[in-house]
Amino acid sequence: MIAFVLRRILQAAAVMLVVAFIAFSLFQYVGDPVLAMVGQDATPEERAELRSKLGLDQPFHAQFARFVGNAVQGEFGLSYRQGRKVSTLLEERLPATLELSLAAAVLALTAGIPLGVYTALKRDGWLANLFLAVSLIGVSLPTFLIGILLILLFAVVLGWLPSYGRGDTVALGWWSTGLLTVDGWKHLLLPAFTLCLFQLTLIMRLVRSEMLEVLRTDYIRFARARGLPDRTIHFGHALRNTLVPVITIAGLQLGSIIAFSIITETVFQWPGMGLLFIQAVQSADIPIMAAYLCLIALVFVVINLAVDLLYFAVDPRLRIDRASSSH
Amino acid sequence: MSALARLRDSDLWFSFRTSPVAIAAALVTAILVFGAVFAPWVAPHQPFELASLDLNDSLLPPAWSAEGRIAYPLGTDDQGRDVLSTILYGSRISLAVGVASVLLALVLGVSLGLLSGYVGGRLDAFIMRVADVQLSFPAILIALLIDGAARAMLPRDAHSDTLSLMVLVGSIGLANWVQYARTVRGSTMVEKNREYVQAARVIGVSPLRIMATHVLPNALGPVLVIGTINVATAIITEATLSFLGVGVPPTSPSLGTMINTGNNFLYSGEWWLVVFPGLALVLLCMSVNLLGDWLRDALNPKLR
Amino acid sequence: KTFRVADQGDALSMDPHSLNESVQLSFTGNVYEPLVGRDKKLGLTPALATSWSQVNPTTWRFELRRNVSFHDNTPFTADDVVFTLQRAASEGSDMRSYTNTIKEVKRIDDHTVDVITQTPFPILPDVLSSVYVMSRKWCTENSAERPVDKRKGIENAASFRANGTGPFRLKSRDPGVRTVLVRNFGYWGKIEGNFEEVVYTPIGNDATRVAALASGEVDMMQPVPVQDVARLKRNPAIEVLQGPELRTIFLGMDQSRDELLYSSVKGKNPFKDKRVRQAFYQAIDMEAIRTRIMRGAATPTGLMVAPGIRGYVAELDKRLPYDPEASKKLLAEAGYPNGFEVKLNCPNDRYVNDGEICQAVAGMLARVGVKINLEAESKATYFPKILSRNTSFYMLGWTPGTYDSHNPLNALMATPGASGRGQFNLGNYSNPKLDELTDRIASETDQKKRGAMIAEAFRIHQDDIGHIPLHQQALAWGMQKNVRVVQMSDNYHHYKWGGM
Amino acid sequence: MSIDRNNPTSTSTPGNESGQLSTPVPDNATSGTPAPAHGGRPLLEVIDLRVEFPNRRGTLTALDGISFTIAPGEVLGVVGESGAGKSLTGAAIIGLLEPPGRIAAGEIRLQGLRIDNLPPGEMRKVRGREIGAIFQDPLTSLNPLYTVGRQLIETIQAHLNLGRSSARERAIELLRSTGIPAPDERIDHYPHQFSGGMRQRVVIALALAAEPKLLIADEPTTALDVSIQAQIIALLRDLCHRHGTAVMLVTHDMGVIAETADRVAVMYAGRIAELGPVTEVIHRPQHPYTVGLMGSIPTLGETRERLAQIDGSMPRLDAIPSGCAFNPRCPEAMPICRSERPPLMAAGSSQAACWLHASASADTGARR
Amino acid sequence: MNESTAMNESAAMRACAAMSKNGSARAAATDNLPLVRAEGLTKSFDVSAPWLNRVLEGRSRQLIHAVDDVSFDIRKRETLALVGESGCGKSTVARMLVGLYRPTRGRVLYRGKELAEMQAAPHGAPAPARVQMIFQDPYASLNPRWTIAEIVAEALRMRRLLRTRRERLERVAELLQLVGLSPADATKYPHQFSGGQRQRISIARALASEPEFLVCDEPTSALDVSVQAQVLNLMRDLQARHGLTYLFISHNLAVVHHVSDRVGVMYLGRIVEISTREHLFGRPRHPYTRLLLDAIPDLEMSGRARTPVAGEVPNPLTPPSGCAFHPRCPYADERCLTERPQLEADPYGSVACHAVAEKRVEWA
Ligand SMILES: Nc1ncnc2c1ncn2[C@@H]1O[C@H](COP(=O)(O)OP(=O)(O)OP(=O)(O)O)[C@@H](O)[C@H]1O
Ligand SMILES: Nc1ncnc2c1ncn2[C@@H]1O[C@H](COP(=O)(O)OP(=O)(O)OP(=O)(O)O)[C@@H](O)[C@H]1O
Ligand SMILES: [Mg+2]
Ligand SMILES: [Mg+2]
Ligand code: NI
Repeated sequence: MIAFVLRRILQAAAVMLVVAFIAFSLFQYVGDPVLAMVGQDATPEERAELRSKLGLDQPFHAQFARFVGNAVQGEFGLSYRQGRKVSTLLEERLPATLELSLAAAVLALTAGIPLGVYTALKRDGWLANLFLAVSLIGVSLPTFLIGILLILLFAVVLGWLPSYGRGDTVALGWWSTGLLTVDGWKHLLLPAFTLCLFQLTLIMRLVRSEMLEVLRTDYIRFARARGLPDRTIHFGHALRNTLVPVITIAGLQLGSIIAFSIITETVFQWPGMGLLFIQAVQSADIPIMAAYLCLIALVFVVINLAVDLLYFAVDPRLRIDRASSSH
Repeated sequence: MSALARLRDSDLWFSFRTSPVAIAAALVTAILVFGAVFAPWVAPHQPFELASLDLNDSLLPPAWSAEGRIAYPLGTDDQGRDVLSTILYGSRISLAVGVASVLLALVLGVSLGLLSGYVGGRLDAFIMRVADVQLSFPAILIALLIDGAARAMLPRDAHSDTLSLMVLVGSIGLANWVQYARTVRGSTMVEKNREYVQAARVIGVSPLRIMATHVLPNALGPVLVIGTINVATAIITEATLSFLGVGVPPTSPSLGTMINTGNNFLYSGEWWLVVFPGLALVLLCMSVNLLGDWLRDALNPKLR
Repeated sequence: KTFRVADQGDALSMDPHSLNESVQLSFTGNVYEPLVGRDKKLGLTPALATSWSQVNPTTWRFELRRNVSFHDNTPFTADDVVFTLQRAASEGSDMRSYTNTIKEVKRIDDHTVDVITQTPFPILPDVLSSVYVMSRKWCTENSAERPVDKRKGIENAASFRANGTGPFRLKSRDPGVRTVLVRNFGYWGKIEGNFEEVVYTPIGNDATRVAALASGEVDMMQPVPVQDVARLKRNPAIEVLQGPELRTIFLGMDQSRDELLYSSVKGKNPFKDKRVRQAFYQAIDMEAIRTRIMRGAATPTGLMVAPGIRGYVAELDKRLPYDPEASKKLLAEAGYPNGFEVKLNCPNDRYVNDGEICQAVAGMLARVGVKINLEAESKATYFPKILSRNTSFYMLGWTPGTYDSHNPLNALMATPGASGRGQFNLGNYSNPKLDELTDRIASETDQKKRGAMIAEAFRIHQDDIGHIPLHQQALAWGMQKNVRVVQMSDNYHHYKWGGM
Repeated sequence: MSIDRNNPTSTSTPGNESGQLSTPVPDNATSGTPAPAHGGRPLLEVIDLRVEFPNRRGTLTALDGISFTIAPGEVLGVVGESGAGKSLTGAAIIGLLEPPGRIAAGEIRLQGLRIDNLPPGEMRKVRGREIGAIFQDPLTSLNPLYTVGRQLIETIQAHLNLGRSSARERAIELLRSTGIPAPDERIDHYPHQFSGGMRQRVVIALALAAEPKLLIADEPTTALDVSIQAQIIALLRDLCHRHGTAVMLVTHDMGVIAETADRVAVMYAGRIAELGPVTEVIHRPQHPYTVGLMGSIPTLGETRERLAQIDGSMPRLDAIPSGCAFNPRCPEAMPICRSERPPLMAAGSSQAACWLHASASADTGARR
Repeated sequence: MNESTAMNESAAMRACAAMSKNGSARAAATDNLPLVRAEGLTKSFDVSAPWLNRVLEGRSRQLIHAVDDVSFDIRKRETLALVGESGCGKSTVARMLVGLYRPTRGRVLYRGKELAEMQAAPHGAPAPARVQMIFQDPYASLNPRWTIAEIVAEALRMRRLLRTRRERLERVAELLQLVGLSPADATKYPHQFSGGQRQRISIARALASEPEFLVCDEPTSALDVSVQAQVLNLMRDLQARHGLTYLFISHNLAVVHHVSDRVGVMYLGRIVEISTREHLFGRPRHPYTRLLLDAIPDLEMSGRARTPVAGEVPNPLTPPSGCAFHPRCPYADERCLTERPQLEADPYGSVACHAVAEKRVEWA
């Protein structure tokens, strides 16, 4: 167990290093940060001077080594554009993104799993087919369009919900949360729904197909043959086995929710990291981009680790060590 | 039995014939694909021909409204392009991007997956680690990355439209190979231990040949399903990239670019700019998705 | 009254010297003040200096306002002025192009300061209207003696806190999310408006921003996307304030290379031929662009500066007529009866409908036989490219930061040379006569003579068709009916003049 | 009855009751309802069962006119080629046909009560409580995510009104009775921690948890090692014997049948070819198919150059020849075999569905 | 399958049967040089946990000794059977014999030449074409997407025996007839055949490369007894006609009794007893062999006294010390616990058992 976690952590470190390298090296080539940093009237000499001061004229590997060294300490330097610590900037934006993503993930899971189970159990029911059909729209419409249509409907036409931002937030230490105010919840609703729609559809379809598969297994048949009640069979036996593969996908999905929040945050002006990132891309703010990528990778790695540990909880076959089972 | 007769006799054809949803989806897909492929002959105007555009015809509503003109059945956009023609040409580009990027991902993923699954060992470990790293980034992010890098690094004198299309295809394709690789690797690992593969080895068939003739065809089923569904995803990814500002050039708009442009006119009353391309996109993606769903179910013996 | 305002972008920093960019200067201009301010018509007006005069050709004397204190209640003195000008000239400052003519700043007494320039510098007061005064004491205490130094990774309190003399104090700042200003009740002057609090929110997405205004979540937002103006105007609760902006949008052409980088013409440069430039000019139907793409929210221009810039000459502001036939003829005369192919570089997220304008231009040129390969891209990649002059045909917009014609002459039209001259003359247009005039304009103190020289320079440029001016885009501010604000053509927002 | 009671309620053993087993052949041989063994009413009656799978080319009749009975405590062996319909018969009895399979005709009666048309809720109470079932693969029959104990306890609680702790005690008892060492420890283990043989024991324990009167064992040993097979069969026989449970034992292996069953049903292409006491069927097969089958089994006793073989293969269910399903392969086929389907008729002390016995139904042992 | 092929098939079978009758009765081989010889074959699989786990948990490498020091000879025209329970290493031996696995130790000699040396192509043919293999699962051993002609012709193509397509198709037809199928079946797909027919196709494929040694890994254990009889008969006919040599793997002793000349019994990777069929079945000596014989359910219901051996097959990862069978052996003593018995030859064959060597065991 410890060895397993350790190995995963080592692997994660390797992954992180590669990601750092990619992030850093790729963004070497996007845009010219110097341009974003000075106004239009600066002279070429001033630009060149700034360039050398930023170390942008140093050899690549030296820049990268410096980058990694700092990144390990959570230090990504100052934003080229804002002149503030990237770590602080991300820290400020992190709560917003996490709250949004979490809300979306919870929504996707709490709606997706029951819907998936329902559509699997009522395979030929009209309501189940309706759910399936509607869910297809979820994956056939681009997220940004859904978001904008939702704003149009709920904010402009109906005026029920606010159209942008996080609303009132409450600071809990460095964490600012919108979950403690009514206004915050109102603001959360539309973006979270927009963000979760795609993942909800995926999870629902995944649960459905896994469930259908599991319902065909011998142990379900045997459970029926023992005369267990349907509820026990469906929710005790089938669902639990369905969850094993669902956990992996859902884990990955949670990660992509965070990444997909780029779009949602752009549409809803949600002050999270995604918005920060896309603004950084637009102005070639390398430190922010690099930091964001590393953070996303870290989130993924952590999620993957958590998923693996969750497996241990769900699937007893993994709990004992390999030696005693031959397969 | 001829191949055709065999097809007509097959379960696949039967399950297709008896599924109204599949038929409807296939029909819609066929119409859209036909319109896209034969756009130059079908479309009433040539929206990509700049010289034919007249700014003074811009933003006309669809033909049935008061100011509409019969020459522009679905109205015109802000540059005076006929919306219907642009949708036809645009789905051409969307489909091209979708299909090409899926093909790229497929070729890359399938060959890496085959290699990884068949050779195993260190190579397998390496490829799968790369896949892990890649999986750490969602497709959109990767596409953003590759697109940005490619645009900045590639020489600029190539014709920019085709180049940016290629970059787009490349970035969406590269972002998606992992799925295929994993699937193929999985089936390869199963397949390579199948007895008929071993029989072939005993006979003395070379590994490459075995991979190509024995392993690959049997691994292709799920790949096909993923591929179909990914075409829809790729089209949406392209649209989203356009939304984020790194999509296809506006002079030859794809459905995504059109929607993105149309977005800006959502509040100003020119609804047709977003509704029609949006409808086309949803129809296209939905029917492709439905086809993929159907194919998945039809190919899954367990669900029969 | 709390005034909620949304803008496309955010001020990147609260440090008024860190970036010479209009959003930032506009916003910090509510907290900080320059020596010389601008009135509602952009004319110079006393701000922290009550009067100024030229003691000799290279010395300007400023009499400072008395009984002014910063938001932290330290009194404003000449020391602060000296400090500010030093700070603005220091490393990391982005205002150095405004201060690099200054040789020395002398404190005469507590309320008098002399600024000595290297050469006669007639527009120093105009230039100083962009340099906001900071408190020496506060900066020293917060180790913000210099604008932030990104290289050393040292943060700077001034980039997210502020202590000025202006009509509003900075209450809270959440970069990219919201920034709150509150009224400074100890302000030395009169605050016409009744805003007690200003909540500033950047909303980048056009549709969302419009939605926020339409749903009443903000009191004002800008810019209103031109296509939404009409619809919003019809909304009884909303008003759209439109007016000309100082920025001039124009097209530039590479006129120096012997062969264009991106063109089908090999071995020669068609843009060296004035007939070709004129053909391009006359092929563009600005009226169609104005009505269709800009929906009327633009002023086609024949000049490279807008009304409101010192040196603007109304008589010269005439476009050559739109005439595709003439254009074709000119092309044929120049040896391109079938036109040719050239690439047009264009941003798509910088100016109002920039991408659309370029598309329209491409379409119009196509009609006279010129095939345009349009490359529209994000400003992040666009500007590095064209600034390295890696272009044959490009679009640019320019607002003279000094509100004076010398600035565009020097930056856009003069032959590229040392110390920033012609730095944005990306097509390397060159006319020695114009260069000479530009030099003389810089140090001519007689406004009348200076005006004549500027007009002369513009005429030369116009004759040469050095650039193809397009239009001045219009400002469009959307607001709730009950809001009153003063729209300045430099797109600065002065909340002290607004009310509800 | 509790499982730890050692003296069996039923005293029937193959040995001392073999006389009874071959008792009255019904006077009307075509009625398809053989007389119950053990005198009284049979535990299970299957009457003219037909199972169909509607598919796109029409309807596939997988079981056609299956009739047999099982008496309390009796072991009925069901043999036959793969695809002959052995498993389907079992599945039909406990009502677990996979859709679209359905019972198209016939009746299934348990202690006289029809169970083939019970509503799902009622049927659920029959399953496990009245009829238990064991499937082929012990690895896949157990839910890998739950401990063996949990699966046992929930099964017990589903049928018997027991508290948690007493259910657990009973579960441990069950495990012990199936010969699992240290059951109070093993009860908290997961299926994967057991070996194949032990898993099959657990499956048996589960099937017998609520003391069903009938156990349907569908190839319970096929997935196991040869040496374990013998153990499991012995255990099954022993347990059922002690509890008086009747068993329908489906298998390929004639040897297992020979050792275990009281009577045997030989199935061919969805029909019963022969049904009779085990010694009779093995030593005096009446149906040509059974004859061939017996001849093709290699035995240790004799050394033959070639095994007897039935040429050809069993027809696909969608292409069953008219008349007797076996006629294309039958060395003794007569014209009537091609046109008319033979019902089960008395043949010696067994019954066989073969026209050869139409005339000589009284002439026992007429042919070998 | 339709009726006409059924007819064809049975006709061919009868033809075969006729041939086998006048063909030599199975000859006890007379060659001195064995056709195939296995010398100390050993195969271990590394199933260790990843390196880091081992280091952290202080575990050592874990090897499964799937096959441990197995030696035997097979003479020409002889059938050697290997029996033993699941996982005892039968298939591994088979795979080493055809070159699908490389032995960890030991070697396979084919006509006195080392198999490894005969494999000229670096990656190519793992086995000389004269050694072929038939697999257990008839459903998995044919590529479902190929026609029968393609499947059978693949070997012909690989061996480059026949150049043209026509020649190959003709040969395929011949082969199909040989195994009792109709040439018309060549254009069908595997799913159109029953298990027994598929196994015949596998045999046809194996015969295509004209082998003299056929390794049959449980060729009938997935088949019904009646079909099994068909396949076994076919194999025997082919042996008679073509002088084939078989290694026959099975866990069904009755089948083994039917087909084999000599029998090797494996337990946990080792051969515990090997002798002629008569001796092995007549006088089984190793306790495990007896256990296996006992486990065969008796059709005759002879009421033979059984000694039901308790216990489970041990985990090959942690094989018991000494004699691997000792935990289940009724005759085990101290010595069995510690000392591993060697295979010792005696007049009846070879046995690896202390109890037998010490004559502690009586045998019937
Ligand atoms: N779901 C189904 N759809 C169509 N046909 C089916 C289905 N299930 C079973 N059958 C058919 O019913 C017949 C009997 O199947 P069954 O499983 O009872 O055979 P079996 O005698 O148990 O064979 P085995 O020994 O292989 O288990 C088979 O020929 C099979 O083709
Ligand atoms: N490729 C492999 N990697 C690791 N272990 C293996 C491998 N192949 C076989 N083994 C192990 O080697 C042992 C012997 O396997 P083998 O397949 O030879 O047994 P077998 O006697 O053929 O069994 P069965 O009757 O089930 O076919 C088993 O314990 C198996 O787990
Ligand atoms: Mg079965
Ligand atoms: Mg094996
Ligand atoms: Ni195992």
